[in-house]
Amino acid sequence: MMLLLALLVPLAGAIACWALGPWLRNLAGWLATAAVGISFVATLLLWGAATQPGGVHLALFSWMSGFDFGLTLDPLSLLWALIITGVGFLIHLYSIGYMHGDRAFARFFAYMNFFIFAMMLLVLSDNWVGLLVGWGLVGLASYFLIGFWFERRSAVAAARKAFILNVIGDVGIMFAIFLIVANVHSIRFADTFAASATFGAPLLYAICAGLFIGAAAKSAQVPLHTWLPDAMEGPTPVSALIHAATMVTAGVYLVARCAPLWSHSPRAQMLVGTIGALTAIVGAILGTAQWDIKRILAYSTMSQIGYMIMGVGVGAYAGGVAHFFTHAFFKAQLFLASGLIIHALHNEQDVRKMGGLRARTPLAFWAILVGVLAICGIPGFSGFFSKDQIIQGVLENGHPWMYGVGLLTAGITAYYMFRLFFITFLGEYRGNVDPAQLGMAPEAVGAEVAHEPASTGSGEAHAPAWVMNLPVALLIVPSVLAGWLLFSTDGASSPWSRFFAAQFPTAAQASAAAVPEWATALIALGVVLAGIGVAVARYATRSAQANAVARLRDESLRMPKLLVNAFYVDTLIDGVFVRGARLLGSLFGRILDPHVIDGAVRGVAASAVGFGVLVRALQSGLVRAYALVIVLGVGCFLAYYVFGIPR
Amino acid sequence: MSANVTNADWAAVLSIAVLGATGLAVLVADLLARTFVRRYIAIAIAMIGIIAAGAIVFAQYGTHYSAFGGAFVVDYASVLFQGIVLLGALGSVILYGAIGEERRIAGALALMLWSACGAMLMSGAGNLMTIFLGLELLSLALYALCGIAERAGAHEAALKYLILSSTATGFLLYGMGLLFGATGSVALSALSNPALATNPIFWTGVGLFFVGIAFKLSLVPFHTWAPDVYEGAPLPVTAFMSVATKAGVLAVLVRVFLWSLPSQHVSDMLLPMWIVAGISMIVGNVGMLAQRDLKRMLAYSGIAQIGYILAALAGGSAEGFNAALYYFAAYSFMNLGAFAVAAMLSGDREEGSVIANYSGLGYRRPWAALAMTVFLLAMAGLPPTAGFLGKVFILRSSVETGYVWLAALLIVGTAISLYAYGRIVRAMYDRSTHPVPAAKPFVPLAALSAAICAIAVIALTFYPFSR
Amino acid sequence: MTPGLLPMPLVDYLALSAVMFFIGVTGVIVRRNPLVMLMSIELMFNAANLLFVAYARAWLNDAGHIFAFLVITVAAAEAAIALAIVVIAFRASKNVDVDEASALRG
Amino acid sequence: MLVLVLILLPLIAGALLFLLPRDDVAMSKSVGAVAAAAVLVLAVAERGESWAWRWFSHPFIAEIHFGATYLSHWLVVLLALCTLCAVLASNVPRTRNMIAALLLLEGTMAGLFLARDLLVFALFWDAMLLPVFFVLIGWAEHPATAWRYFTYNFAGGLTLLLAVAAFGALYGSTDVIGNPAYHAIASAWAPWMLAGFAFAFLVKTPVWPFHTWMPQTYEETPAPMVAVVSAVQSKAGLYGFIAIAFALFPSYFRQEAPILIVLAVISMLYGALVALVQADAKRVVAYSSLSHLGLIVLAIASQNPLALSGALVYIVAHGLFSAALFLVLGYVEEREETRSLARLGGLGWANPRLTGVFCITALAALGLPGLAGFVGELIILIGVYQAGLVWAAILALVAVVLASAYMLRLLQGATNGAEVPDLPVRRDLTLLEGLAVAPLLAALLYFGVYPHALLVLMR
Repeated sequence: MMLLLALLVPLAGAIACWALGPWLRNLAGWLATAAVGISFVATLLLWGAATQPGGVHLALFSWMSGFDFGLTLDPLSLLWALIITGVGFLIHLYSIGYMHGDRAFARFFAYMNFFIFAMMLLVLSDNWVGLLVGWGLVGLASYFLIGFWFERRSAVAAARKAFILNVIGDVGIMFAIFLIVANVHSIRFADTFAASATFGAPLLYAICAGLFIGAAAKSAQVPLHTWLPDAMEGPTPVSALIHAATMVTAGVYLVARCAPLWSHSPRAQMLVGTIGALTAIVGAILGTAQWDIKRILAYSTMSQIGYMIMGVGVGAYAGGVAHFFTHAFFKAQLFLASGLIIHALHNEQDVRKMGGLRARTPLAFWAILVGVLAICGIPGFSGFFSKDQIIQGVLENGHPWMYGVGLLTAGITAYYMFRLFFITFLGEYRGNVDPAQLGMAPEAVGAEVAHEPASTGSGEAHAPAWVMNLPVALLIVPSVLAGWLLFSTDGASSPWSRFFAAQFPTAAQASAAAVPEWATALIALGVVLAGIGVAVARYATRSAQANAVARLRDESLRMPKLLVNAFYVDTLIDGVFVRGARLLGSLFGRILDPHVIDGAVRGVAASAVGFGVLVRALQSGLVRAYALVIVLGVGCFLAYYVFGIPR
Repeated sequence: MSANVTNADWAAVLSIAVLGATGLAVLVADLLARTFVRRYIAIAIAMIGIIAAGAIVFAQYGTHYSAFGGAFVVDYASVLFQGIVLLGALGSVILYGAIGEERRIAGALALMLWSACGAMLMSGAGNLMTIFLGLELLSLALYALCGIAERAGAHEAALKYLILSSTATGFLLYGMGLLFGATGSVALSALSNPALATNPIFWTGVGLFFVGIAFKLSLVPFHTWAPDVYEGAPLPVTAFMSVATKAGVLAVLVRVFLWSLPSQHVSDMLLPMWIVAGISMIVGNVGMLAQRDLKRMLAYSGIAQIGYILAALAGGSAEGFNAALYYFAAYSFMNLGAFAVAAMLSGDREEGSVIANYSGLGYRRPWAALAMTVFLLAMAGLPPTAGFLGKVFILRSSVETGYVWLAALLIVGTAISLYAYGRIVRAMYDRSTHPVPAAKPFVPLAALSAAICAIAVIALTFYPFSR
Repeated sequence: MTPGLLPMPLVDYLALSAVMFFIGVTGVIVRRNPLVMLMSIELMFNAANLLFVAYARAWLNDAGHIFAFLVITVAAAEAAIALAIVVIAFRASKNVDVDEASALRG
Repeated sequence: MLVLVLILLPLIAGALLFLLPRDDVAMSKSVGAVAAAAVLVLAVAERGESWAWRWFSHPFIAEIHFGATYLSHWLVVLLALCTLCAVLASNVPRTRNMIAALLLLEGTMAGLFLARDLLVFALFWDAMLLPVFFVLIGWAEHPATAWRYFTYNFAGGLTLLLAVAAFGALYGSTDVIGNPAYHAIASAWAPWMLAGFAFAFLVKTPVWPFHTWMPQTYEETPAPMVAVVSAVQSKAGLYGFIAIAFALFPSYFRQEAPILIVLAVISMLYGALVALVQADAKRVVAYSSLSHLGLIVLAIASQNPLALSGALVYIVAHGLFSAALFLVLGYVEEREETRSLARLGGLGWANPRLTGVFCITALAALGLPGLAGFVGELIILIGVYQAGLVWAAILALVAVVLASAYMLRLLQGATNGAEVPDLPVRRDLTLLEGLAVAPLLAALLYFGVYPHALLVLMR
């Protein structure tokens, strides 16, 4: 019951906000927030039951034999549910301030609540179809919220892109479901995992591949990542909740959930680990080339999820999940804090036009500082523990090159995060500098103007209300401390690993690594410090700050095209698939249909009439001609009757 | 043949006598009648006579005997064919209520009745002489019917019909001569002598005889007269030709070729007929495609339909004969109905036979259009009309008796014909406003006939042959 | 059959009638004057008559004779109607030519 | 007897409607609605009793025989529901005639679905073309469209008729639809008969390459009528495939199934691709249904029980959402006086309620999880995959992706973007209009969560 409550209350909130929006006005925000809060409490109350072996299970209904639906709550889904509702609660609260005065205030919260419902459905389902439904609905919610300011062309396009790429993911999962149902005749996880031992390697690999297409699309893994940066068209709280903390980590959840499948298929592990590593490094590299504060964070999200995927992919489940856990806090916090800045600067998102904001937005300053330290993995902050666990776990599961990639990425991450930090807060304010001097492309300027959302915050929210500050402040705590859950003097028995002992038995039997954990930590720290050093040298030195404008200008002008265009992945997809499809479509619609198919039909009719005319022509109207025809006919008859007699 | 003639003999031809007498009565009544009612008096008398004859005919249903020493036969076939002849006569006579010049009605009616006598004579003919007599009676009256009409083109039609028909009769007569020579008797019963199966004179005779029959049935290649004559002749006459004539001739065809020939080699002997039938289906239907005159189109349609009927007879099976009879009955109703609708729309210049005048009819005269649609559907062989059922009968019998190629040709022909009939239906339900001459608002008799035919065409599908 | 009853062999009668018949047919095809065409048709009829009569003798069967008389009678009637039609058909056009009568076609 | 009422009631009501005053919209609408509602109640209440009367017994036995099978029961319910909604939503010039035509269509199609005799089936097959035809004559921009619609479908009707005739002549009776006593006909002609039936069904459904009549027809038919046509009339072909082609010629159907599968897959992709580039909103939906129906044909051709039960779900789902979609497009067209995606836009702010409805409908059409369309797709494709048609299943998934592309293009094109200044902003969805689509959307949601009732085939 509690479980249903946790699931359905947000849905009820969503429906209420959607239907009664015009009457609720600002109450909608509080209503929605309360709904999420209730859901959070309900989940929390289930903690005890969920951590029992077997967890909580609730059978709902059945379509037909093999299609039984139910909900389940075990440590894994419990963790996700708590993050979704908990962080979701804070972000709802924040949004009340951020979206204050928006023309579609109620609709926004309807969507947000709907998202919470969908995400809960995703993580609570005990079967593939339920998961897929949740999978699709979160995609829908993200579509709505990315395209929330739908009078903006760019937002509409971004929303569509996100949705379609996610549908590709859904389709991948559908394919996996075909395989599973065909072989297991049941859609429940339990039955599938029970039967998975009997699967042949190819089947298992195919299933994992299908599932991973879904995971990759949802979690913005290369090459399906292009929607995530564009998704920043949505309001900042959306980016924080959906595109940083929760939805995009659904892929991680899926892989972790399917640990029994992956751990039996080394090829699948290889695939996922590789993609994850690739995403991590690519995201990090692209992160160095961005100017829009939200896009920087977006790419960092992408790269961090790459870490997680890599971890869970190769079998370091505890580590990957842990990184999701910590990342949810500090990334949400980073987004919310940047939201404070954007808000304070009237929706200015380009870091080149910021600078010296420490005094103007102290809370944002501290929040972002903590977040940056956390994401870089400075010892003591949460990121440090989780990231180390992944890197170490990758090595323990025997993938040294991923280990290297992980370390490298850590360094780059450190560089661009501190770049963000320095450019934003050091030096003096550049908001009133001519964009051209900062090397901003004119159309970019145009974009900024068009960027003015419908009427967000309606100007007056310079000093954010407590509803906006409180969540940011609250989030600082876990982003510092969350990591300590993973800390333990002796490897296995950290509270974290005890929490997941039942979930991931495989995590225990990891081979002894070539490099001891403390060494890994030291190496990582070294790399990170190097990255920070570069950042300091480029942006934080006296001279750098002195002529920041010039520096930024030639940096942005000298930015490699390859990076600016994000390795041309978008261009490729657009050129090949989108244009190709439209070309085929117009070929069929404009030529094949009207001219070939209908042409044939018309031809038949015309020929019929032609014969008719021919017969008319033969009917000359001359008696003697007729007589002649008759006589000829008689001739033929006689020929037959006279010569055709049987003898 | 025995010379002494009994009452039974007279009873056999009583219906014909009644019909002939009615013809005279019409003429006499016409002399006495007042001007403005003479048309209706004449029609009334004619119809009464026809109905009386019909009653007499159907009183003979089920009886089977031959009169005048085999010159005339009364049996199942003769009764049914005579019935159809009378039906045709009735359906054509009634059309004079709408068409034709007052003062010529009586003469025309008398001629038509006598022509019908000829057809009835043929239906029961038991020897070559009776056949010839009936055929000539039928034809001469028809020449005159075409000739006396004042309609433009009627005279040309009369002339063409006269010359070509007489030529064909010449062939037929010569064929009769050869048959007589081969058998030494004019009786049809004599034809079945097995010794004749390989007799060249006999074979030639059969061939020439069939030429005459094929001409009257307007089968390709002896069809050339039909379109012109149908177009030229007055509407009622065309209707009569398309039903009554064919009924009589068909009766002869059945008697001579299916029931009298020696069983040996008979399929070889009849093969040309079936080939001709197959060609007629195609040519007739193709010929319809580009026509502008309804009667002309119906002429081609008739060519094809007779082809269908022969296809049914091809097997020579009893079921095939039933199929042919059923389809022919249906055919009579749909043709008479179509001509009736044409009469409904016709003024003095027979506007009803110009296809262009049918465009938009569905919105001007919905009922007439509906009736016409039913008849066209029936001709095209679509349900729920008897045309469909008849075609199914034919298909079945010809497939069962192994004439699959005829069935195939029938289907192809039907497919072609759909286009032609569809054209008229389409025209009737097109919204294009076409300049239409002021047709008579209401022609009670023609409308009545059309309604009856429409109902009959559908009613015929219920419980056919459920005996 | 008993040829003795015929002054000359049956085949000759057949040949003669065949010739007459084909002359008639040719006449119908080649001549354009309706009257001549009708005469040709009469020729065809009479060819048939000859056939009937000859065979009647050959078979000693009177039916042939009767048939011949019947044909003659009918032919007479036909000729009457035919002439009437030819007259009305060409009352309009002075020259008498069937090829003129081709308004109905197609 | 009840089945007879199901057929006659709408026919009579439709005929009587012509007696009402020509321009009393409210009256004709309420009368029509009452009649349609009554039919709906009867259709739901109907419990598979049948009614038969001997038509003729030579050359074969034909019974005028009506009765609902499991499939036809659902189709009639769908038909009644869609007709009711269409009647409520119809807001066109000469409303009375439109409603009459709708009722006549309902009657003829009820007859089609309830017919147990092939000949009766064939008759209703042609009869159901007439109301649509006359509506096209009366309302379409070009009368040619009417003839195009009629000619193409009637051609199918003719081959159907020929096949029926042949069947009757060879089997001896046409009273065979859903007849347990039927023993599979074995004859050299059977493949030809099957071809005759199949051609008719392929044209009506339609399936590539017999679809060219459809886009124009759907584009020019007024919203209420096209809603019923696309929702239910297109199912006549599918019903035929299941109840006739598959049921009467099992072995030959199995032989020819591969052809059908190929055509179905082509239709799915072809329709989706063409829908991607259409400029006219209604044409987008038209081509989309070519794609969706292809999926159902694929399911039928795969002959997998799971796929077949999924097909039933999807038949109902497609009926619901295509009807809703066309009704909504009708509303949009009324307000904006255009259908071109180039000119439409900005409804989101102008008519929020309408936008919401439009949104749900479009999402149902693109197979959003949680709505009926998704259930159908999923079960069908699982079945298709189980039947061993892996490649077909994968191509179908491509079509699913394309579906989301063109549906979003349609939805966003109409609703998103800034309010178009030169389009008149009209009142939002009225209560009646809302009521007209609400049942459809509710059903979509219900069956999307709990399609239990439709999946009985499997149990």
